[in-house]
Amino acid sequence: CASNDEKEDTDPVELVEITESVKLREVWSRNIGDIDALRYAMLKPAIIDGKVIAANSEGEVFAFDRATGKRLWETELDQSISGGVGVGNGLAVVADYRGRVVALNLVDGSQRWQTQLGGEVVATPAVGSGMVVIQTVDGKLLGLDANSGEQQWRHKTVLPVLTLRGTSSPVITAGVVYAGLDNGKLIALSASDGLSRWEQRVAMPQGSAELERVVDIDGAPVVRGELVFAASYQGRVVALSREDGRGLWARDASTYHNVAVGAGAVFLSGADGAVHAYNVGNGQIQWNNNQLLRRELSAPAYFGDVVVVGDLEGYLHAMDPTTGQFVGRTRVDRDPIRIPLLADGDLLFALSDDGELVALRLER
Amino acid sequence: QSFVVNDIRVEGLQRVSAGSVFAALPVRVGDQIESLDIQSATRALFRTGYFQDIQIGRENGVLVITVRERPAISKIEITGNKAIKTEDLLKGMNDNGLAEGQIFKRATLEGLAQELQRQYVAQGRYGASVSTEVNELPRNQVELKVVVDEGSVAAIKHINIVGNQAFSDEELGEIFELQTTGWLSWLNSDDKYSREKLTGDLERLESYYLDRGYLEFQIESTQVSLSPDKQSVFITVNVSEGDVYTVSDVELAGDPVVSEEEIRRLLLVRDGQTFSQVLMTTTSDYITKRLGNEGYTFAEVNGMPEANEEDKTVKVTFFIDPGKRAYVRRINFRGNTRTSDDVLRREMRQMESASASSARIEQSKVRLERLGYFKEVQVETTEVPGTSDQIDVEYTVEEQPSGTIGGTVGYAQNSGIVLGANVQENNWLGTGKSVGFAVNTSRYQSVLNFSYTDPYFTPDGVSRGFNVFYQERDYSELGVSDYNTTTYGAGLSFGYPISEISRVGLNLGFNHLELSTHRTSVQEIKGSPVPDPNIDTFMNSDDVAAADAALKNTVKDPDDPDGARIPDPLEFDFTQQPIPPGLLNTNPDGFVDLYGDEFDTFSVTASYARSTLNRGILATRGASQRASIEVALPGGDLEYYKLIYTGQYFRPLTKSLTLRLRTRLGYAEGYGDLDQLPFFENFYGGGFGSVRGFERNSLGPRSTPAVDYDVAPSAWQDTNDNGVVDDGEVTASYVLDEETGELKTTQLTNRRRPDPFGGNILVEGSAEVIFPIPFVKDQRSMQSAFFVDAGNVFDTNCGISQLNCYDVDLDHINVSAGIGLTWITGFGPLTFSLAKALRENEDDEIEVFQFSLGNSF
Amino acid sequence: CASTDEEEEGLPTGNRTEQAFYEAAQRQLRSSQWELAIKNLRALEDNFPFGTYAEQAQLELIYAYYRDYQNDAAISAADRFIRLHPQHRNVDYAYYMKGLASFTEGSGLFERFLPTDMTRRDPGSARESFAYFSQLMARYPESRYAPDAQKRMIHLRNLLARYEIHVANYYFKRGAYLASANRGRYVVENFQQTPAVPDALAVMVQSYNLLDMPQLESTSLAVLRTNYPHHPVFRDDGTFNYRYYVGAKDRSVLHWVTLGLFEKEDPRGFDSRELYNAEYRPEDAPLPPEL
Amino acid sequence: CSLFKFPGVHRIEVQQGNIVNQEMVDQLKPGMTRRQVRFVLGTPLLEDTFNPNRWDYVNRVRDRDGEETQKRFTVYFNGDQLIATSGDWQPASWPG
Repeated sequence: CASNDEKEDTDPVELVEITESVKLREVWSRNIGDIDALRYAMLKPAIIDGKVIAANSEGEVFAFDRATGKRLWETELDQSISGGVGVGNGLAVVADYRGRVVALNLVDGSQRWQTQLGGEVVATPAVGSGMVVIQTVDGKLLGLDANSGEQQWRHKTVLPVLTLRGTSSPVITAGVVYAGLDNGKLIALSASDGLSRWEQRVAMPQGSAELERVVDIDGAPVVRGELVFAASYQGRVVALSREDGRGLWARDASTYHNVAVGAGAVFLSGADGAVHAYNVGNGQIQWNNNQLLRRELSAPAYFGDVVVVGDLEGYLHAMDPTTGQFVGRTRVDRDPIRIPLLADGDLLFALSDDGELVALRLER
Repeated sequence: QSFVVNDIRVEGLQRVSAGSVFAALPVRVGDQIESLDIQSATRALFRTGYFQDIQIGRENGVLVITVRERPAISKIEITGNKAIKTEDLLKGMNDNGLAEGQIFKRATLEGLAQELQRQYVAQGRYGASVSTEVNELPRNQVELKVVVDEGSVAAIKHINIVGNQAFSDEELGEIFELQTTGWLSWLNSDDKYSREKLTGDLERLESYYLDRGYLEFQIESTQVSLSPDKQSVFITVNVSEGDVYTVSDVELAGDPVVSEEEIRRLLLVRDGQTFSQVLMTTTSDYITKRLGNEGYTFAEVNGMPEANEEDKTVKVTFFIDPGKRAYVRRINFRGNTRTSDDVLRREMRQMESASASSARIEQSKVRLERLGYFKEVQVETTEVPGTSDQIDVEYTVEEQPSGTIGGTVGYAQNSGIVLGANVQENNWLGTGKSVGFAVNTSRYQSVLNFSYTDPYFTPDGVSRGFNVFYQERDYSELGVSDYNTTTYGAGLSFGYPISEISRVGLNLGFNHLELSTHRTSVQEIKGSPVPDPNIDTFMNSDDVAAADAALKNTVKDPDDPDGARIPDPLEFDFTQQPIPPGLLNTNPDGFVDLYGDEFDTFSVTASYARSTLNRGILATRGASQRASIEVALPGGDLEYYKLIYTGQYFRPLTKSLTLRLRTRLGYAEGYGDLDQLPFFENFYGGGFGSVRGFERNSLGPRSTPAVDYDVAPSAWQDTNDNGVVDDGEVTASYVLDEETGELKTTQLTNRRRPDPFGGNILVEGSAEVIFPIPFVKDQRSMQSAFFVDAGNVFDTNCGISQLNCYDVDLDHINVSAGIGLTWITGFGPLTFSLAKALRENEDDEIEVFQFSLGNSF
Repeated sequence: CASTDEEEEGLPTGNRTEQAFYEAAQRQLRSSQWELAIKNLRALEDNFPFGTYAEQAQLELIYAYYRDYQNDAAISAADRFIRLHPQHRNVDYAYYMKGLASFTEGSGLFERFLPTDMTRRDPGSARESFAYFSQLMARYPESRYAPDAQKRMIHLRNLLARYEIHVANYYFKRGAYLASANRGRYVVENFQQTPAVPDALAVMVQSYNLLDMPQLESTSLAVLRTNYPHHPVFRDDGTFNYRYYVGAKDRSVLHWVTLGLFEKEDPRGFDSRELYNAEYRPEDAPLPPEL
Repeated sequence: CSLFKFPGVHRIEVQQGNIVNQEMVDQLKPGMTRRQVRFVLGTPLLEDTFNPNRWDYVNRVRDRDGEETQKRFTVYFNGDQLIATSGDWQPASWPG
């Protein structure tokens, strides 16, 4: 005899009517093949030297001309890919579930080196300062020499019994590696020898049930100037000083994506589907947009002068950075947009879970 | 300021009895009390837990206690729970004092909601949420509402083992109980994550490697992660295999009690062999068992591997600690409320006040199971307090019906009123003796038989039994070859064990049989056609029609004075020729013709039986076989011998499937002056316990129905000229069929198919796969199986006219396949079977569904 | 989700006061409608856990379960009463009923109709019942139920002692004389004043004789002779007949003719119950005491 | 049992009592307490009610063919002290 009125609050909310004041125009799109979304593979494309490098789960890596989408080269590896694409030092680096890492030459996609790590990789490798840094699912950070692929150092952390699927992709800036961990901490290591420079707790596990104590940082940290921003699940979003990790500000938040920084604000797409904006200086809440609840939003991107997020039905929503009001919406594909968006100058790149790689331009 | 209490009044009681307040109050009427006592009284009343607020005041000498009772719970409602049943939840709440009528405490409710949440997470239901609601009701009562949203159980989408080179992911995946969602997951829910299952799987993974020499195998880390929507679970296991170790040498340490050489024979671990943990632990078990047999039931043996990293070898040392020799003080039995104590005790191989032997204790348990009186037997040894070397052994049994009880009162259209009672009880009044008696009468048979066997005529298990029977049976009603028999007789049987698992038997029997045949008895029993003495002429078949017509118009007989009418000689000129010798079947060769119809026989049967079955009824392991030879001794009217062999063999295929092979072979032959097996001793086949899917006893040779010579009227007289033949005056003659040159005959019975007659050779076998019946918890009294039966009845000297009768010939074997079920009920084993005949001979009668009460297949 | 009427059946109509439940239960108890009485008593307890009738209802619930052959339920109801009201005036009734509920002799369907000798069957429930009754005797020696409990305890002790002798007789047949001696000794040491003691002493004498331990045999024989001179094992001249336990001396002719195949020659062992066994007739269970 | 012997009836071996050997017996010293004797010889299976001061270690075996062999060893106590032994074994170092 129980009534089931409270059933609907688990379905994605309906989209509201909006007046479009801006248009996200598709410039080109290519289908690059199967993306293993079921197992949350992280196949984020990368842009370097005018080229867009993208990889699919079957082991194929493509390079397209950034402006026209013309395919420049394609390499087929005899392994799957579950973490990619790290670019830098003339290399494009991918890795798979069994810990095999392959580095290709950016210029023609030929293989530079290959190595075997001891862990599953579902994050994008970081390339910089002559090093390739990869984080495995069980919390190990491995530093490989960019030219040879030999492992130089290893940093281990002990993780809680239960974590969220997905691992934070490390970021290398000025010889320092910043990486979020599944135990809710942000660490900074020196890229060359992996020695720890500082370590800061982003979120504190609370509650007695295992589930309440999950505080993963699954989104990549974002470095802007002297600050580094990170956000955790069921925890907080923080701004820390890049030098010594001292906390500038922190606000309660829950997300398993990276944040975006722009227009004096930090944008965050919450696990529950709400989008928040915090003042970059003091973390004050500037606006919340609750019109996309439970639509499994992707990481936000600050592109042109709008904030864009993707959702589970392949829509891209553009919002005014200062008010959070919708200013534009376009549908890129039938399948979800889970992989983080990529803003690069005048083009915005999105990769759907069905392998549709789309480049868009902003039109007033 | 103290005062004397001359009365106590309690106000505000609604549901608590004044009695329990007074009982808890430390103050009595007439006490001298002051404020200190009042405080202790208040505290005492609070401790009862019934009251929220207590005021104690004084009204000129009267102690006034005003209380406000804590609300009692009037109703508890739990909604939305499926995985954890409401009764369990209510019981959980009841145990912590939250039940209808109890005092409501909010803290316990909160604690309980959290405990429930934890239970759901433990079941892998991460998405579950539990909320509680308390609403006030009049008369200081509250109603509790617990709303549960169980969410669905997180399914495993990805199990990834990293770092394994020696074995492939598929190979390792198979040892895991946890699997990713597959097409059978809805049934066995193997894709539902739970921490215990994962720990079990990791242990299995570790022993898989240790059993194959990877002594240094390590599970470095295990990562369990959950998808944001809490619906999918991802498991990653990082392993480092290390190298394969080989055994360098094997040592024994401690006191081996028996000769070292004998212990060495038990070693499964040998030099040069790849190290294997399972071989090491199994060896330790073997040595422990061996010491147990020597009386050292407290022995402890464990193998210690010492690894040598350089050359990747390992030295295995077995430390043997025999402990003290143990003795059994007393053996007790539990659960035998029907079976008498000595019936169990006589199966014991272990004595009281004797050296304990784990082998004998275990063997005694198996012997109890083989009795077939018990559904389950458990054995437990407990140390006698105050001694370090004495144990008591306790066997707990669960009795089950061990016989068949049946009664039939009814009317069946072809057998008339049927009255009958039969009892076959193998554990008569719990005395272990088997008693059977059957009385039933119907139109076609009346049976009376009594059998009695005492398995322990002597303490060593020499069994002695006897049976008496009287039986009258009319087979024509039964649809088998039209004859009746009256038999009576008696038998005396002995049997004794010649080893732990095999017995020999000897039966002496006397049997008197009287046969009476009918005209319609089949030719094999009573030869036919039988010539009619007063017919001595025959005529050609094509004259018959004309003769019949001619006889119609008659004329007066000129030379008969009173003018009898005779066939008109002009038209009636058929010649009835005399019968040449050899045309008539003068020497019928039916059994009765050759050997008469009354027989007294003395028979001796010797048998050998060997059984290692694990249970008396519905066995699942072991094998059993029985061979017997029955000889009807010379001097009796019948001389024949019968050889019968039955065997069955069980072999477990998987954890739940068992293969059962069964065969029955029979060969019988007459000897001396009997050159064929008496037909009533023939083997029959088909139906339960034989080849299912075919009617009972219908396989093999058919009988030839009785026939009689065709007769046609060849002359007659109608003296009184009324058109009707005078009585007795017809002269008839046989009819000759020109083509065959034989006298024509017609079949007497009109049955479509000739009746089964049996044969002197029986060949039968069946292969079954026994599977557990789904959705049934107590499998101990049920057994179901897919089966393929094959077999047939043959005969070495088939009558020329017998259909379906062949000497042993494999391509005449009948085959059927199907599914069968046996259920042990209070009335005896109830068996069903559904079978499809795959190969049959043209005359066999198919019976797809068969059901029977009394004999298990 | 309305409650069906058959759940209501037997419950008092009109407003459900404590009084109404109790009276309905009393009527049903008197007319031995045990199920309905149980339903009412439990409803009374649930709704008025601390009412005036609560304790009495719990006592009557034990009685109702017992009469309804729900022995385990009766025992657990009694345990609950003892736990809730340890000092209650009538708590001895609860102890007594626990003993009665496990005193299952003659209550099972099988034993009632078919002649079964309980002394040869599973002694487990007899031991349990004996333990419960001895708890009652220890705590409340002057309880009104003590006399009947005492009688039942004696009967149980005799039953347990006789069981030991049956086992000893089997071990004679088996030739395990140490086992039979120890079974005899167990009776002498644990079951004094039971009618099985004379047989136990005879068993010990016979066993020691077969083990040819003359000193041990003589001491046991002396005790047997002084206490039980008329035991059937003694011949008229008072000597111990060592063939007594084997049984029938004078074999019938049939026995010789059939070379011993016909008659079963089970040794008779010792069973002098006719001589020493006090006949015992169990009484019906009493109603719980009025408050 | 019956006069007619069935050929080859399988009988079971019936063993009774404690198993004692010379090595155990040699460890006995006069004056030992009951606990010490029990530790050396094991718990006696024959402690007669009416003869508390002696423990009998009987070992009797009737093998499959019915052959009976019996060995006996008795220890005597005065209170808690071992004073004498008798039977099929003699403690080697027993004084006198």
